[in-house]
Amino acid sequence: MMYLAVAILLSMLLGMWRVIKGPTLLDRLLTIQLFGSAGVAICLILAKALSMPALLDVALLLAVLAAAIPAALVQRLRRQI
Amino acid sequence: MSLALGLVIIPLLAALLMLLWPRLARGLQLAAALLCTILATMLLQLVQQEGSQQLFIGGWNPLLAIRWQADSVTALLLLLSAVLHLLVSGYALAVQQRDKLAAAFWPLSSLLLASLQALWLSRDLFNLYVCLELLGMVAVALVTLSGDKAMRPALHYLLFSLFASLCYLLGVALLYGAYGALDLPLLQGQLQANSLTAAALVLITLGLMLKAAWWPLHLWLPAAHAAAPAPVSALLSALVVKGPLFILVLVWTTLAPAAFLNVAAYAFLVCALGALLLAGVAALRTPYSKTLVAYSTVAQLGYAMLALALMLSFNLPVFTAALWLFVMAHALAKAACFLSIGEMQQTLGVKKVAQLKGASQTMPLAMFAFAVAGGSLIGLPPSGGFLAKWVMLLGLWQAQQYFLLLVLLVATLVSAAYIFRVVVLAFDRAEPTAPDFSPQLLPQWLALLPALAVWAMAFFSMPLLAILQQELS
Amino acid sequence: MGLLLFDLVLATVVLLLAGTAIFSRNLTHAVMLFMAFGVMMALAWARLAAPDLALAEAAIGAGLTGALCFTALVRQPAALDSKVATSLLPICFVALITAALLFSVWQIPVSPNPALSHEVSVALPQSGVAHPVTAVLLNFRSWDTLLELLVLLLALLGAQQAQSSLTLYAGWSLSLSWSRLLSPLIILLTGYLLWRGAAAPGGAFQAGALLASGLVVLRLNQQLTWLSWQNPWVRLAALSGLLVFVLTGLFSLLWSSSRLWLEWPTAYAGAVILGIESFATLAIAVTLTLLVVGEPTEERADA
Amino acid sequence: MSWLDGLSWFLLLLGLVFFIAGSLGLLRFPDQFSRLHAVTKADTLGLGLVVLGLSIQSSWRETLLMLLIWLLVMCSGAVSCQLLARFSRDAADAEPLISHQEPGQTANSTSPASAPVTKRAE
Repeated sequence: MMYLAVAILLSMLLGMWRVIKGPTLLDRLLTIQLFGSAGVAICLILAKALSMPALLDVALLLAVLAAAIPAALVQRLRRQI
Repeated sequence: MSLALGLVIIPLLAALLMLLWPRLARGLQLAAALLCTILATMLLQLVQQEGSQQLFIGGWNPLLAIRWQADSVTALLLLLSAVLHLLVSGYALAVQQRDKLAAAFWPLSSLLLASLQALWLSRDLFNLYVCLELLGMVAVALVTLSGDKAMRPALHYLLFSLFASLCYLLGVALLYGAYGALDLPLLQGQLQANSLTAAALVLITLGLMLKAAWWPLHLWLPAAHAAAPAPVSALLSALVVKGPLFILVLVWTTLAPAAFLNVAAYAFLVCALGALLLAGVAALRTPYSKTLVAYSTVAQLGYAMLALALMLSFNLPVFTAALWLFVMAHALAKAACFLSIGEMQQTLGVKKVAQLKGASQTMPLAMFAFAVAGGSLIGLPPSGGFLAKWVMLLGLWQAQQYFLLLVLLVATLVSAAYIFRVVVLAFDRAEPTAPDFSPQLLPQWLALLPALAVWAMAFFSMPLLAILQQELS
Repeated sequence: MGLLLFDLVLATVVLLLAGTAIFSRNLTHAVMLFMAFGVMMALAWARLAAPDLALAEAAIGAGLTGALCFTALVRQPAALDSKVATSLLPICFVALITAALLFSVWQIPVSPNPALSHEVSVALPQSGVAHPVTAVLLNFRSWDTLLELLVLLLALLGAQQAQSSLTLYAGWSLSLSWSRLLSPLIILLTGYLLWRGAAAPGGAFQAGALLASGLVVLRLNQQLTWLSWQNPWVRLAALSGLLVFVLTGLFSLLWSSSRLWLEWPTAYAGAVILGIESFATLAIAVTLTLLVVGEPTEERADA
Repeated sequence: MSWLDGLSWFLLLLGLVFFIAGSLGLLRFPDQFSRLHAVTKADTLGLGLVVLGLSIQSSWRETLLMLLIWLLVMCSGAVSCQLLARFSRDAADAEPLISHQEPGQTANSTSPASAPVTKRAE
């Protein structure tokens, strides 16, 4: 089970390259999105592998924040056109 | 202990109410300050009669709970901070219209008092960290009251303060990991002289030295204290840097294993000499009057370091007395210095030392307050500063440290030089034409009050020494 | 084996993110990397079987810090490149501290002092809650928690001195309805975390941070226009946690049998703790929201 | 029970494949909008498969919670995909203040809101 988590972690690491490379702001925001959903997946796997159901709450919190934060960021970053 | 509790809760509640109803702020401030002073006096009496008091918050046993302890040193410090808060609040009330003091000053200064009182009372390593953090946050918020020009120094102060807190917290975490307790009296004598303890103590000491602006780590202090409004500078220099000093003394006198004491004493001694001489010279060279007073704080803290170093290496009760006398005398004198310099700066509109020429004619009372407080900083009799220095000299004589006697003499000369630099200029009768402003009398009198208090310390030397000796016996 | 590999990869990723965030020349990149770092730290706490910390880190590190940093960032001038510190002195200082830490960490006993955890488990039945973390935070060491609430309030008071106005733009209808749709869910989840806190990981801080993120999203979409420090009711909400805490303490001081500060009678301890936590959640949420959103003076209603 | 376990592992591995596909898409796709699709769609599907795989091995309560999480991520993926795309489209019209192009290209921001800021930068 942990190898699965490692593999997802490595795929996140791959995506991280986009933050550095860019070239647009959207690409970087996308990486945050990726970290959100993959983080939820890893949290779920951890909850199973460590048999700690409390980690499901952490995953739920991460999911809610992954839903709320892009809406906030986009609104904050908007400019007058 | 309900007295001690009142000392913390009253300013805290007052601050919360001030934030809710800003209109009531000034009345609440004065009432809380008066009440705290009365309670602190009562607590001092109680401690003198019945010995030190203890409280375990929540009534749990010492391993779980946070311990409060009011011994005679704590009671004196509680009284000191309450009195200074009262005096500075009085000054702030008198000048708030003219100086356009921000409305946030009242709740913040009240919270400063609450967090200081909580710090003096606490005997728990983690609770002390929380108090330190609180103190740092209040101090930074108070510095920012000066507006945009204070943002940069305030931000530096914040970053240094956070880094220092982090160092302290790491040290505490190491100790907790190794010994499984946070309560100081429980940990007393438990620490073994191994490298883990050494690393923890080094981290704790570095953090606290940074917070207390001890000599090589003082770089944030002059800018921050000089940028703040006068009442704030007075509170910061007089009280805030003493909080970490208090914790440092607690840690090294109760916690540290005996094998480390000598090394630590030497390190503190080097820092003390650096502070006394180099920071004194820096105060002598700076062109701005407020920065001069701020550098003088760094230099004067050298005496406290020296006393701590001597306490650790000689174990003579005289040095403990000297340390706390220094703390009190410096707090009162420095408050008077900042208030009087701030008053002159506000009325005359000058920032540089050189522009204070002839100030003794235009603002005689403020200049008098500065001169009296400066006399205490130098150690001229009769004053609290003299008393502290005298006790220390006695101790040095007893311990036969003639070299340090000489150093103390040189340090006195340096501090005399920077104080007289201002005083001589102010008494210079250079410009006979009267300027076109009318200095207000009331703020000047209020600035004089702490100076008179430090003067009065000399007359209460016997009871003060008796209180401090009671602690040691 | 798999666990060890996971730990190694996670530690590498965390260090990598931290390093790139510090040495990134562009502040926007740094903030993004820092947010990713927050997610990774939450996972690290989850891996270390500390769900309380994982919840807090997820809410603060992965959520609000990002919004806070971006709020600071949009005030910066364009194309601002931060200078990477090249000064050797701080690096040496930090290296020294790291060395001291690494050196001493080996000497910490692997199994911690059993006296304290034994003490906690003995006292737990009298604390009114079943979760040891909550018992420590709101009963055994509630004085620390009270002061920490004060620290948060002070952060807001300090930040208020520095705030300049920022323009808020009306959201697209999509983001508006999304935030409205999300808010009942967030309120529900806040209540869940708060309620769970008595028996399982969760509690006032995590719940407050979550509620704050919901409030931030709504506020940024020009909803909740009354949410400002000028409004006395908002001030009351921001102070309510501390006020209730102190007043409950005074109440226990005056009316409980032993007359001790912050001592909750065993029979009512659970209810008292839940009450304090509810108000603390509200206070934390409002304070964090004001900290992130600030006091916009100018609002624009364009689409 | 072994075929259930086998199914669970199959789903988990399939989820992993989608996660990797999403990351590869983010890396390799030519323009930002296609990259947007890669992340928001592939990862959501990947999470869904992981949830399904895990729920075979879990109690019904945990399954319910995980399905709720998936539902949330699915909705938020759809919405934030839209939001991000709109944001990017608008930002492409008017150069954003936080620029990621060459510094010389920011000169065309003439709007009243951003004018004082650019002045400060000079």
